[in-house]
Amino acid sequence: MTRPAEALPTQEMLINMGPQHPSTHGVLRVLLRTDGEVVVNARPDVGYLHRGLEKIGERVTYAQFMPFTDRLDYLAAMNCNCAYAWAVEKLAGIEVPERAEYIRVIVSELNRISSHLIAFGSFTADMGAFTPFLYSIREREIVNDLFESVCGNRLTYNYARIGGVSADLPPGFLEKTKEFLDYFEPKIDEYNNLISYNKIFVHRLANVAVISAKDAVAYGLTGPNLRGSGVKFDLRRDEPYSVYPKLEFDVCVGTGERGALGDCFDRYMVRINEMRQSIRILRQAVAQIPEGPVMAKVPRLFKPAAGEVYFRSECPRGETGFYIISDGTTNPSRLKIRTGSFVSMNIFETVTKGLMIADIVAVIGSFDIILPEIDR
Amino acid sequence: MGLREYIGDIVEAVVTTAKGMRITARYGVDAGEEVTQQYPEERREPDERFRGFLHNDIARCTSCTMCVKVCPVDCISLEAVRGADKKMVLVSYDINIGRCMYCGLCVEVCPPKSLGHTVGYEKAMFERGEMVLQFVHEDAAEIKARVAKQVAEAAAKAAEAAKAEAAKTAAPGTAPAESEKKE
Amino acid sequence: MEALALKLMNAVPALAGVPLWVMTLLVMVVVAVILLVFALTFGGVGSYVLRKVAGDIQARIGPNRVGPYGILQFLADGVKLIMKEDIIPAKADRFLFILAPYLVFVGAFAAFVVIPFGVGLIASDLNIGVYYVMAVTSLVVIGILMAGWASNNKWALLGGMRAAAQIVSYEIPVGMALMPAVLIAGSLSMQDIVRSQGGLLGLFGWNVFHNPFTFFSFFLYFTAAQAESNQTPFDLPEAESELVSGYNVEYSGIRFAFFFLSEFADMFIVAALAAACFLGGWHVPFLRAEALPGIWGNLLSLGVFLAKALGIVLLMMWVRWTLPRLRVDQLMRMSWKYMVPLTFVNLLGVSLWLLLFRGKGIPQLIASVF
Amino acid sequence: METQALFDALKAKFGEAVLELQTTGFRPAFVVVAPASIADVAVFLRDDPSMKFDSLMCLSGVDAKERFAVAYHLHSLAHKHQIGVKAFLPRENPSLPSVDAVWPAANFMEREAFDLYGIVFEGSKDLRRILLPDDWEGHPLRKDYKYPESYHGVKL
Repeated sequence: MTRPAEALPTQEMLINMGPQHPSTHGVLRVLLRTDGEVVVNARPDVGYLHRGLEKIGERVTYAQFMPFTDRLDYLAAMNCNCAYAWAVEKLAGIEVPERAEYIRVIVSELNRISSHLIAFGSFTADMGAFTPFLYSIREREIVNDLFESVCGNRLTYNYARIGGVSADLPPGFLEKTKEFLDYFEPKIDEYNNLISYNKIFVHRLANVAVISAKDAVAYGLTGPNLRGSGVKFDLRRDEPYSVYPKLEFDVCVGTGERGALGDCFDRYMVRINEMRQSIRILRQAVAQIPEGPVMAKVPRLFKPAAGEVYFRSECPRGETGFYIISDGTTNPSRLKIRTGSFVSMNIFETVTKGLMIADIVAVIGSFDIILPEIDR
Repeated sequence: MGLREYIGDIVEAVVTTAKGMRITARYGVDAGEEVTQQYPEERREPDERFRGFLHNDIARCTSCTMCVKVCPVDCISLEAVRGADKKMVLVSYDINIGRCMYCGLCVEVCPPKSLGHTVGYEKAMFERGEMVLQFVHEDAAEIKARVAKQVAEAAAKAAEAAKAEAAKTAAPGTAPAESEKKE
Repeated sequence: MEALALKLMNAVPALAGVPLWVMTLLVMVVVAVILLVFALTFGGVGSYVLRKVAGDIQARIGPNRVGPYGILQFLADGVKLIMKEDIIPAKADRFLFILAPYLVFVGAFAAFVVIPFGVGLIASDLNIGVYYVMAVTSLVVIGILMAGWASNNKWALLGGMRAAAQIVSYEIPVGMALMPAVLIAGSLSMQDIVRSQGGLLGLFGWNVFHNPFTFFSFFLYFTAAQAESNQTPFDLPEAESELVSGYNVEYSGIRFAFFFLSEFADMFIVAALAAACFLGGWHVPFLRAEALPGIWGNLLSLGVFLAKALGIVLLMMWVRWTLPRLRVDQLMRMSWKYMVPLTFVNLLGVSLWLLLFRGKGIPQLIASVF
Repeated sequence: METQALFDALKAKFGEAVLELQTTGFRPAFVVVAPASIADVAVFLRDDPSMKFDSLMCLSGVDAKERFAVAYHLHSLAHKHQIGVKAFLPRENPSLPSVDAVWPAANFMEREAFDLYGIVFEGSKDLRRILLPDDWEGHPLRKDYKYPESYHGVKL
């Protein structure tokens, strides 16, 4: 016996995912319109963490803004510090001592590893496997210890300065870094065996939220999200800055090894492989680092000449760009921050159509967004 | 889906699960892998560069207000009056550690290096108002009164000296020689 | 029960005057209380072990503050849950909301009746034992669905619906995977199934070694039963990273404790069934427990049975802390495309084996050669 | 492609709509265009084989004291060159055509500029406030923004 459809009316359901939800990585709110478990539409609503960093930037001096860049992407504060320092140095035309540049590259790459570790760990926790998360936290602690010995803090480093870095590396730091690299490198294989190639895990990620290379470029995705779609573009290689031209590394791209090119699994694997490349960069940088000063001569009353600069650097979550307009005073006239996560959220609504609720979690995890960077 | 693929799927699922379980079992059996630090009993030694609570050694502080100017979040408040010897005397020096973000910019700019980080990081309070570190323990009014008195005394002394000077200049002759002797 | 009551009345002269039905009722209540205490204790100790295992696997320590090695943690948790405010959402369906946790617990607890804890240690050796467990544990799904619906929360509703789909789907592979044991024993009674595995030193008679098909049967049962009792990787109804906490998201205090306990009771039922049907139940290896004098046989077999069951519980926890979670459509596909056909093929294999070798397993065949 | 050549090509194509080239002190250099023609310029920049600016790096609203500006930073993956495009707007009712049909990436950034500067992007597929609450008054990144005393009865 079949019933006419009218006898059993169905209705779409509106669900509020977040701002408090275990796997929205902070205070992201997603308005889900679902047909049972199938998502009809998922509209992200950001801004719960808006602190007006750009407005603050116009109020404080160039040097005073440095601690605020820690609060952009708190999992990769070193990268944000350095990106801001490079941007202001480009604006004011300051030459940075080579040792300082090497130090910046070393701490940036260490921070990239620790950030990718969190991306990996929280992603697997979202997928229901909690154990890898704690392993990744364990490894990250070592990086935090290293950073504490360098700059004194474990999360908000405030290490880079305009013209260099705040302090030289402490004695023994390079040896400890090497030790960490030797310890960490085999762990990546362990992660791969534990979870990356697990059948369930692969099935959860393969062919989910496929983004073609064309779409990825058009939507402005950057960093691992762009490379996951197979676009070989890395600012460290394509717009080299600092001492990256002297260092050898491969640009990891998605290969579509377990599904369509540009799916969640590819984005995930790019991060795993990038950790290996960071290890490679670190080994070279540690071997090459010269002696010398770590701070250029910068006047205490720092007033860059009037002008505009847009500088972007490769952060773990895509490019972090600073658009700084100087009017010749001590404060920037405009300080726009372009972040990878903010742009990634733009494509979210498009790629999540027709997925299941569980996939929404996978997509958020695979973009590796972080809310302070989105809301600024 | 062919039979080969079907069985391959099952085999892959079993093999990858077994691989993962081997790793978790190794950690489960190996007791030496534990990395937990049992916090209140076990404390890790903060590094010497650790940026904990700020501390101002007020004996060395020159009240130059560099730290106040450089602080991005305005958590340092400083009040000073000019003392009798033309140097600034601290009346109050408060750091609101509820606002402080431990960026360390103030420590870097401090000319006499009187401001520094301690390794302390534990501070829980019941009221937000309590989260203010006060470094001058004397009452502000008292200091002001004392300094004002000193200044007034000094001014009076100076005025007296000036008067004496004036008197000497009024009666020239012996006075200049006397002042030279003093020097 | 009646038999036990009669025995008691005969043994203790003081009880001779009590009517038989009163005595039977008394015995029933006592047995029920013992089982209840066991189930609650298992829930508590199980949660402690679960966390300790998690700690070991995750390079942590786990609970270690309450009591020596943190062993009293579950008491602290229990006290906390009892003391907590009991919240019923304003828009919830009050009656169903209150009823649901008890229904879930009853569903899980009722299955304890036919668990063969040892020689003669079974609350009621029903002649449809296996069938009874299958039927009674299905009650859980009604409770979970009720909880999900009555909470008036969309996450809870999704969790309830997932649970309904999942438990109903996995009922079939679970039943089919248990069938080989029933076929070999020729009975649905749990004690009969256990007794049929007693031969050959009490170790090689186990059904899991009977023939290759029963060996696979064990793993198929283990997988399907994990899904039926909502354990990771099949914990979709709870799925804390997707559905926040699923069907029990609105529950707090003692009502939540009931869900929590029934989860552990379910876990034990699954482990106990696996031990009884595949791992020789209470049979002690290299020893005949039935032949031991007096109460020793009972106690030894009880200990062995619990050890086997707890071993399987540990295995479940180990799996739980290793694997990620399936997606809901993959879960269904796994049931209908993989588990169901495989269990059917397996059942066919076992039947053919029994037909071909006249009910003898590989160890028996080897033994018969010598 | 050299900045000057790019500017000349744009000038040849759009004539009066392309106003000036800002080079000294500007990295990357900016082509200033009339706001009304921004969408056409964007399509040309994206599709012309010698330009191929397929990615919009950044779109920012700017408060240039007496007027507003919208700055577009473009990058070409194919040719690996960059250019900035800028359009100046009056302080009263600033509006210009949206480019989110050209680069979908523009949508969120346009919403941000709308939210914080009050610049209206005509023809945008979804122009709502993004970072601030929907009922927020004023546009905080304007230099003449007055900080509110309270929001929904909560003292700020």
